[in-house]
Amino acid sequence: MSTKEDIIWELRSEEVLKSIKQGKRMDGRDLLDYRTLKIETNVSENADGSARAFLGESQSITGVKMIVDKPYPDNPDEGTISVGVELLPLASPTFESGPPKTEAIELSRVVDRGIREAKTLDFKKLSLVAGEKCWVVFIDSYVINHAGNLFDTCSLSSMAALMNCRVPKLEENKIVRGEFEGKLELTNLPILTTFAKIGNQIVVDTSYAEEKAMSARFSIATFEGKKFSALQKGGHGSFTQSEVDHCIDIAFEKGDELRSQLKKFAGGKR
Amino acid sequence: MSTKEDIIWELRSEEVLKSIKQGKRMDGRDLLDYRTLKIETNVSENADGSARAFLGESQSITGVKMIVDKPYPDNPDEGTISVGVELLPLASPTFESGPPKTEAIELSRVVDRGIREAKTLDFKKLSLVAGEKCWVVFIDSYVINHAGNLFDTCSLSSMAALMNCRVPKLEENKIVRGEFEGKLELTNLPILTTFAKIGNQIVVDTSYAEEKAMSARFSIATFEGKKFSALQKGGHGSFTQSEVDHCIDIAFEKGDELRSQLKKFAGGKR
Amino acid sequence: MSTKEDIIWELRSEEVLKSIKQGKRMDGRDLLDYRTLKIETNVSENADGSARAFLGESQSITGVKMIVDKPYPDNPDEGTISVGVELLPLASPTFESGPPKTEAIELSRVVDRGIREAKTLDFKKLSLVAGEKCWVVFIDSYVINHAGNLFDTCSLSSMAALMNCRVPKLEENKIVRGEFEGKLELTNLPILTTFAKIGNQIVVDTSYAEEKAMSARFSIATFEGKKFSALQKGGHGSFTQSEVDHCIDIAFEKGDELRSQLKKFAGGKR
Amino acid sequence: MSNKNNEEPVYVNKQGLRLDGRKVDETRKIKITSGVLPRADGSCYLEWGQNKIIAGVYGPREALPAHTQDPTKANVNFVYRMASFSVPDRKNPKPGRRDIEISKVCGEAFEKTIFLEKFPNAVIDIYVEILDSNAGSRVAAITAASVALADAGIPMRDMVAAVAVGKAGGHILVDLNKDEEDASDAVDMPMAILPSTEEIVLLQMDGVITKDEWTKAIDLGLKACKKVYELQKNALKEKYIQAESSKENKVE
Amino acid sequence: MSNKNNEEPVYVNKQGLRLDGRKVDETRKIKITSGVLPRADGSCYLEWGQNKIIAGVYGPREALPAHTQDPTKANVNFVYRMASFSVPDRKNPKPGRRDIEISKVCGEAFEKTIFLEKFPNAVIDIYVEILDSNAGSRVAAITAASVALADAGIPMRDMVAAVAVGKAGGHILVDLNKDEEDASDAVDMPMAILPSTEEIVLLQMDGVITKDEWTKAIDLGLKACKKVYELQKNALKEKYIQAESSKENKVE
Amino acid sequence: MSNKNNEEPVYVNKQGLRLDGRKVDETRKIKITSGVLPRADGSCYLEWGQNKIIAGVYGPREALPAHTQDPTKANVNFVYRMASFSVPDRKNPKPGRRDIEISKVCGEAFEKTIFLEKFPNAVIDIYVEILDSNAGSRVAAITAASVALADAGIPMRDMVAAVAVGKAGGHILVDLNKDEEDASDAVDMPMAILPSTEEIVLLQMDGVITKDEWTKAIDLGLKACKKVYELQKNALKEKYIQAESSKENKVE
Repeated sequence: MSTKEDIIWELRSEEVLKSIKQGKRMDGRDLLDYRTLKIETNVSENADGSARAFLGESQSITGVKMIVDKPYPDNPDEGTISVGVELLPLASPTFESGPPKTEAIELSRVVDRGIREAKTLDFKKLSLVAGEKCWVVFIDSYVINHAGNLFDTCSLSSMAALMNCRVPKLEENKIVRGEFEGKLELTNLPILTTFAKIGNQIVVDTSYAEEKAMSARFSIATFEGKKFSALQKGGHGSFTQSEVDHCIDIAFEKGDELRSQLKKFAGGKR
Repeated sequence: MSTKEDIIWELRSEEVLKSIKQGKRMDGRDLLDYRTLKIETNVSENADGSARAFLGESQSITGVKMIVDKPYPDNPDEGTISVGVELLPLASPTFESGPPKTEAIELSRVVDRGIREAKTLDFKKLSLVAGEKCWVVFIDSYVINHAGNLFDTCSLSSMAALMNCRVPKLEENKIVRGEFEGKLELTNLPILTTFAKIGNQIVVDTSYAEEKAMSARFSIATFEGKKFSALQKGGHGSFTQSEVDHCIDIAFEKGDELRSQLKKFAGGKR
Repeated sequence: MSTKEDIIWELRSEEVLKSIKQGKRMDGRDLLDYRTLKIETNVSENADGSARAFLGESQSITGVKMIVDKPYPDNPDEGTISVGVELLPLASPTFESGPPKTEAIELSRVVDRGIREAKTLDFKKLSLVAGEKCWVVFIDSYVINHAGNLFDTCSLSSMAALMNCRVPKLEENKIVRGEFEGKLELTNLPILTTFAKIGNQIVVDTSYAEEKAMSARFSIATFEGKKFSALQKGGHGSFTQSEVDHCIDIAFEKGDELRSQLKKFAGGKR
Repeated sequence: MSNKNNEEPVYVNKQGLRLDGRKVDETRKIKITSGVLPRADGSCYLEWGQNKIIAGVYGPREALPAHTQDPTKANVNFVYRMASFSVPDRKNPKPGRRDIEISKVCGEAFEKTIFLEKFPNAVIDIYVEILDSNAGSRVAAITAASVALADAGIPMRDMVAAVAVGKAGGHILVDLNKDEEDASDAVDMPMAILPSTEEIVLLQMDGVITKDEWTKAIDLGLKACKKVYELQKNALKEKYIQAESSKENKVE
Repeated sequence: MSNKNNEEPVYVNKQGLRLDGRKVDETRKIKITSGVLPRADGSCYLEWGQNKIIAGVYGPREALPAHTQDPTKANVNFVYRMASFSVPDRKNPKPGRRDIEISKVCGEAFEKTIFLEKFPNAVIDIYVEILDSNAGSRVAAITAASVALADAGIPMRDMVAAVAVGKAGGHILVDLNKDEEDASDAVDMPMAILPSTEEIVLLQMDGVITKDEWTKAIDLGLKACKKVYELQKNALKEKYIQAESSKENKVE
Repeated sequence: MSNKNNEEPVYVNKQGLRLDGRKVDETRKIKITSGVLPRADGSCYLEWGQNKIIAGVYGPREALPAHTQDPTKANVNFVYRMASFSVPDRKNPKPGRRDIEISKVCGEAFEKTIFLEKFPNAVIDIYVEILDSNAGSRVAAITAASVALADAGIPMRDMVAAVAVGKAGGHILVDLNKDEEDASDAVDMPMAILPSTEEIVLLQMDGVITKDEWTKAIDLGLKACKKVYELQKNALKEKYIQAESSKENKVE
């Protein structure tokens, strides 16, 4: 759309490439450094859990709402989760109003898989009456400033919001507004770590300018016990087997770091 | 779209402005005069109530359908209403086919609020079996000729259609087609009166050309007992407090006039 | 869209016209000759019945899925059918992705009427528990190569898929995946025969180029006992009464021919 | 098309009269008024039995968006819609597949008669809204649209006149009403013709029929269309004559 | 607007205090922070009682698609949306009719104050997201949007300040909260003004009211809007003064 | 991914054979036929176990609407869709979020291998329809699309070959079928490579896995992809050799 913008970003992307070739990033970080993570919780009282994550200037807000619904017929004794990400038009001059585009759908599905497959929530425990009633946990994220690496930003705000979430009180399987029965139980804390290939280098936690220069993206959801629960390659470029090997090792390390920061920020009482 | 049209209307709107500055309207009316109101009822046998309203050359048709549905969980002992307005493409060269646009949505919501808030229908009396079955009264209007002031035109055809409405006969809470149990009971008869600010003047019941010249619009739903149930300002311009004060007084007066005309036209037996 | 394409087809359509005026078709067929019909069945194991029809180079694939649903309130003791046709974008450079366009809607509705009105399926026999449960038979066709006469191609693959269809086994009115209770019973075998008016001639089974040259189209669904169950005229041109008379006679003849071919191809065991 | 009652009614009695007293070749009462919408270029209000229909025509005007333009002729855009209250059960306002199909075949019925080649890159919009219905709304829509087109001064070779014929209780009938359409053997066959040449520009049918029955039906239909044509002409008479003379000057 | 309990609470007690301890003419606590979104041209985070709102402004930039451009002035595109978790029952993310109406009237509230004629063919996009809500979110949205516009350096004749007034339990109140909006006689009247001239640029109302009550309400509303205006100015103070001076150089 | 039976089956028996008799590194039977759709520029019909897939390619052709054109290269538009009857429960024909994500990542898998820079402002449309499915439909789709692209004569640096690897009952397996995907510890890892360089152009995974398991899986996957590549080449052999030589003349 905005062609002047396009030209500016193209110029910046050339600078990024030149700098990264020399092992340096425009903002002075090392290739495998994250920007500063900051988490705020309780950002919405109407949510059952909520958090705002900052990765440098990137910001997303996640709210969790638990509702009572009918279980799926093929899993009558389980509840479920629903993960959504919206790229608000106020977050970037390139985002538009309207139904979610491909970019937002991929983003939300990768965040979803990381959480779902790591069995962060025990779906059996979300059952209320088999075949009749269960909890559905809606985890909805809104990107409010796009300064790169939305995958990790949304993963972090989603996890923080889940850690912040209280279970609404029920009476005869109906929600009693404003009353709660304790915190939502989380089995694992999966965290996305997203890599970018820029030139021949691998970097983490890309800025907006770096994403203009990257050829491919790779996300790994890791959790406790050196396991991972989701992989996703994106972009027109490629990775070699040894590059992915390298990324997996880094992801375990970064995952542990981010997880301990998350616990510090979001683990407080509510 | 149609640029030739645009130019013509711009020229006319300049004439309108000049004339209104001198306290006169292009069609000879005084600033606070309505065009002739005409109401036809029983315009559709398949509707439970129906009416066609003419305000000068503006025309809308409203049909009422009562259906049996489940009440909202938070109001288990109440029925409800649904108000819609469609701007048919045959009514104006500027209306297009397709889902309702912003203009139609605002129009229908203002007509809705006037009726809903004045408690025209007692929602408790629309309950059939608490928590199980209730009446939902659909009040759907179709604008068929746009010659200005669609707010009041649709309000008038909607009220006339409600006054014309018979309650379908029920057997075991299912509708018996073609049989009725008497007229639908209406508690109040709210009427919209819509003002326009053209230059520094306030006029009522604008023509199409006048709406091209107006800077802002103001609608008031008044009903019996000198009360009002909805206000809505629209358009890029503004009103002062004293202008609104003035409008409210006029609205009571016009509301009484239009109400008595409505009763004459629509109040007959069916 | 593709203007180069358009010009090529216009030139071909002129050749077609010239040739047909002389009673000959570009591919050597007589005016009332069909291209070779070929049917393959069992093209999808997940379908309850499936078939692929070839009329010359035109190809469509139909799959039948039987599901258990609630009957319509006004026909509580009947099941029903649903017929859909999708024009896949891989079938022609002119087809686009997205929701069905007018062309596909007309096509599916004509195929539907032929089947529905000939009482191919006895809706009463599709009832399971009156007012509670019934079979809904979904007959979904996908055009995969558009070389003309999609009406007859889709009609043929739909009928072949129905002839190929087995009824899923039920336990307590729930489907047992992968088990069946015998073939779906068909009362009649309606077949569409579609005519085109090109110049002043009537032809059957048009090629893609011939459809560019035709002024109007006429489809007749015939079935056993010299009866017909659907007519549909399309296109900007017209037919005379005697032309339609002629078409009906031909349709009975062609219908019998195609029906016996269908039985040979699709009537085998499954 | 199924009959809820176990006993089928007698669709044509010994006196040759139908359930509502009509003869087999008789249409319901038709009332046509042209020029009812001041904003539209042409319009028509039509009552056909219980059917109540309003039609409005705009154009020829520039076809938009631009990629829809045809440099060789005008497009016809026919939009058939039913008001939510025009049917016994409330209709969802969103147009359904039936609305879309009817719009298509009705639009095609007008392509031959309008001098489309005179208006390259243009569109002629024909909007029809069904306010009340009881069988036969599409042929009523075509009949109304034809009058609205003439009212708009759109140059046409001929009018389009339409009627539905069909079958109920074994009898071939003109202009079936809802009760007749509910017969267990009901056939509905809407048709439209150019009255002066009897060219068939719309023909649909559903229900089961033999060739002999079809021949009887089409004969009755052609005759009925011509009666409809007379009513169309009457409705347009004064206005139309004036419009025609001015059109001749303009378009020839 | 109906009260579920059979006994209505005392909305204003003998000390003249409301359910949450406020006086009748007192707004809830309002906290405004401008410039919170680095990518946006202007932005604002606002808390108004429980309401939490983020506003971002882009523009003036080229209006796209091209057919939306107005050669005489910029368009205002106001988009009001609620996060799914911002309400007691989860909201469907798809914008509803309420969202669309609010977006329209809020956008119109800004047309008079922005120097739109300086930016032909442009659009000014104002995006507001409600993160948490408890009555009065649209006036909070306008208040935040106004600060975001100023933060973006968009030239304006005046700010837009907004508040809702209304009625509960027979009392005319400023800035009703949810409990007050649940009164059986509740009236909700959102309004927005240009503070320096008191011109009313947004006014809506639902509920039943008399002329006398209306006069009382509008008087309280005008006063409250001016207090909101002071808070807006404070939030912008340093930044705004700088922006204003640079703007004068640019746009005059 | 949950198993409905209480007892898990033995996914690999003592003879090293799987439920359907395959070895751990063995794919299901794959049958590839190119050039099956006369209208398409290139096409392929592929059976992979129960999966049945048809792929059609159009282009390079002008990208429309114009604003989607990239003056530096062609766009790849990959559309993955499932026929309503291709799954055990009937699928709603409307594309879902899964379809959209798969279309995105599959399209990206082709960007590196196609000489996109040779076709500015163009689009290459790759349409894939799943007619029958049983685990692994997206890698089958990529495999078919690659053959269809070659059949269309689109100049490519290499083919794209794809396979899914994963885990069931603690065993790392190539090309899981539905029964294996239902294991309680199931892992599904679709991957696609450029066979000559082993560059990974698609990689997804869901399920829980350790680093060691991953290494084992990717090794098996790379080998299996190369076997798929041989089948692709065989299918194209005669036709492809001809196409390649004519392409060299054309595009160099």
